Amino acid sequence: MIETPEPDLRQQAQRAGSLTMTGSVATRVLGVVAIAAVGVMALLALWISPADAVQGDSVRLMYIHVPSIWVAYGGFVLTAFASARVLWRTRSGAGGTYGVIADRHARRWDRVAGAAAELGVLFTALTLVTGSLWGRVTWGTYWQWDARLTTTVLLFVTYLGYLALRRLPAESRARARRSAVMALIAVVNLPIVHYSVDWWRTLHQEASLNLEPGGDRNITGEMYWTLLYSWATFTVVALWIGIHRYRVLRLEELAEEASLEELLAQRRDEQAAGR
Amino acid sequence: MGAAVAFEGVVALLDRFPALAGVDLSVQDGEMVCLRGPNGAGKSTLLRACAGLVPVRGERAEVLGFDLRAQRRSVRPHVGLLGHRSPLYGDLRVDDQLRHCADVHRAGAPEVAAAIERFALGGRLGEVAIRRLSEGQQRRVALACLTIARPRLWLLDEPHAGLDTSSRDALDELLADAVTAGATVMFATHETGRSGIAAARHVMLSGGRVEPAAPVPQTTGPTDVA
Amino acid sequence: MWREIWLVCRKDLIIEWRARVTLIQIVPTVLLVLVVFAFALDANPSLLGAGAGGLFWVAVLFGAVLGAKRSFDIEAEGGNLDGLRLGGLVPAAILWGKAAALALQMVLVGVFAAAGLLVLYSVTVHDWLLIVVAGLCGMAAFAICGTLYGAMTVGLRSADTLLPLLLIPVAAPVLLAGTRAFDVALGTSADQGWSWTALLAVVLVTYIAVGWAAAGPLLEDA
Amino acid sequence: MTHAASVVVGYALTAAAVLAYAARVVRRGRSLGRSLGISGTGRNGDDAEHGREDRSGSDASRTPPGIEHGRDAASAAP
Repeated sequence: MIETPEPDLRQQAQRAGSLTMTGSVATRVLGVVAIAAVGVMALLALWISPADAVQGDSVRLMYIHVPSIWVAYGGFVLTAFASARVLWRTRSGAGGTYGVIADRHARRWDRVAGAAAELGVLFTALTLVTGSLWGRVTWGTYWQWDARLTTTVLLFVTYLGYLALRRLPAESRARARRSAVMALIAVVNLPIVHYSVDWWRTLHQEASLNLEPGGDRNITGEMYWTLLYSWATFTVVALWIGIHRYRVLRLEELAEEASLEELLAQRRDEQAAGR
Repeated sequence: MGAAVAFEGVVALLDRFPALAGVDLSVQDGEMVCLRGPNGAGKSTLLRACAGLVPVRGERAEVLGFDLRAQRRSVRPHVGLLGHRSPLYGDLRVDDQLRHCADVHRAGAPEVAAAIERFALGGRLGEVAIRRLSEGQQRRVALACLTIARPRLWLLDEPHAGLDTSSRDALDELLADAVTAGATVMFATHETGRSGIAAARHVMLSGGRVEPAAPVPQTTGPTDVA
Repeated sequence: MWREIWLVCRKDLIIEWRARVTLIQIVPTVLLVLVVFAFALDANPSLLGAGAGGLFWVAVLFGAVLGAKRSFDIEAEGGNLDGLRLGGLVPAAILWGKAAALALQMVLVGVFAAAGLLVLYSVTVHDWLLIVVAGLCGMAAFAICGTLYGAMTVGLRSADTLLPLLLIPVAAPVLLAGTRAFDVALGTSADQGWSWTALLAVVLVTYIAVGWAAAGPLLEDA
Repeated sequence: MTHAASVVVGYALTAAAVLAYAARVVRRGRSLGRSLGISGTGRNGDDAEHGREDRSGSDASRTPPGIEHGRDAASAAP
């Protein structure tokens, strides 16, 4: 009896109906909330919150710089968690009678890892851009070997490598497991990089005003709330795109499954012809 | 004795392509089975699946008593697989390769000596780097490794391809010896009508599935209902 | 288990002894990188002297990438990874065997690179013990990371270009700590060299643990 | 590059990048949906069960209609 890995795909997709637009009631609502939140954030960050005494208006960059690195880290932690699930689900002992179901759950977590990593890379890139813009105004140069920015660059390159590994065509199970191992190694590497770079930079920190972008100085009042609010907005936006990206990955697999059905039909014709 | 291979409804997916789409096959210990069928019928995948190298699903998938769905790795030491490309290290010399194979399979010096003598790999040939050997010689080294490993289940993928008649007979004799020594042999070939292998049970494979038992084609012609 | 690790390691070392790829190709390449650095920095002795520790580690990192790729090219050649698996070898044995062999070859590369450093950049070693310990830790860490990523990209079509992209971000902390430790050992900076070496050791131990965990998923399947 | 300019550029770049990525994802989803021939109007207000689809994992054993049972196919054909 042939069990295609994803039972009764066309029917499932049909019933879902919405998959064509990868939208659904949930994502519609989330989308509206995201847009509203962004509107309010722009208002808050650009006008209502005060300019900083020292940095002037450039402090407003902090409201997008800090949340984007937080969301990026969130994405990578989610990727690591999903990868651990993938490895657990596809361990050789997991075959047995649950072969099909284990495989389906593993692929589901693999999609989560893929979507979360892509978002993580996007927001890491934004962190770098806003960080260097802030640096241009504060330090006078686009790039300064500041511990935080250096760690972010390494993070960015590491996960670019992860996305490159995911894109390589390979047997889906092996690809999922391979990407999962890489994601876990990358997450173990994060603290190592962070600590070594911090230690390297703090030893050599010149005496100059070392205002880190979104630095550790305790900020209070509207700034604090604006920052918190911006972080919430970024998370909602990231979630919204993430769900859509997850569903697109699912659609890509449905497309592959559809071609699988034709292959199955061909195989049966081969057999009939072969006799 | 037990069944060396017991497959029921086995499915193996190679990146979503159903290389094995519901295989039902049973091979007893000490039997010699010849897998036949057109290219792309899944012969190679079936052999690799029996060797525990491919994740499989289905109602029953047991080789040498090991359930392939759960303990795929534990069947591997008892199995010998010879694919199209013989698993040899081009930079190693012939004797290095044989010694490495013996150590991995915990074989002693006598087995190595016997294999060297049987496949005429002794003397100066021993010091030659495998990369510089001809295709036939490399095949002999791979078969020597297989003999040293003494697997209970021999899995060979088109071993006769490219061999001259004397080598073919030597190969058939080797397989026959293996069976008399109690091993089970399964080999794939797409050549039709190999007289020397009449003793083997023929299994037709096409479209990723095993044909219902097509008896060895007698002279009476196509009376059998496929 | 140790027997299997030694078998795989011995096999790799014999292949190296027969083909001598590391000795004849990778070592000269690393020395060439040291020479090319001098061109880039206009052979200015003070500059080269100051950067000697760092340039050493960049050159050796380049050697590690080549070594890791070579280590798994020999396996991908005849589908030999299946051969090892069919020998009943546990994935961890394959990984540690190859990592040990790569580590020994990296030490070889390191020794030659250090010799090149002393000659080409005319630096003097103030603390031999520190330079040896930091060097060994660094080489071992490079070997383990290299083997992990070599196993991850074995057989992939674009493994040549992907391996450096995957390996270098992970090797960056080793390069950073190694450079600082070497700067102290060569007397170019008054840092706490031994604490940097301690960081190197921590990274090494971390990657030994990662290796144990990742061996199964990486090398289990065909 | 005044403070205000850097802020404007920063916000503009961020917005542009996020929107571009979101657009690419949704466009890809729409083209895949069409190629899969999944009909389904844009409006799917009543499709509340979509959420359930993700959590349904129970129907793994049903055989897809298009593919008959392995053994029957072999014996049915002449």
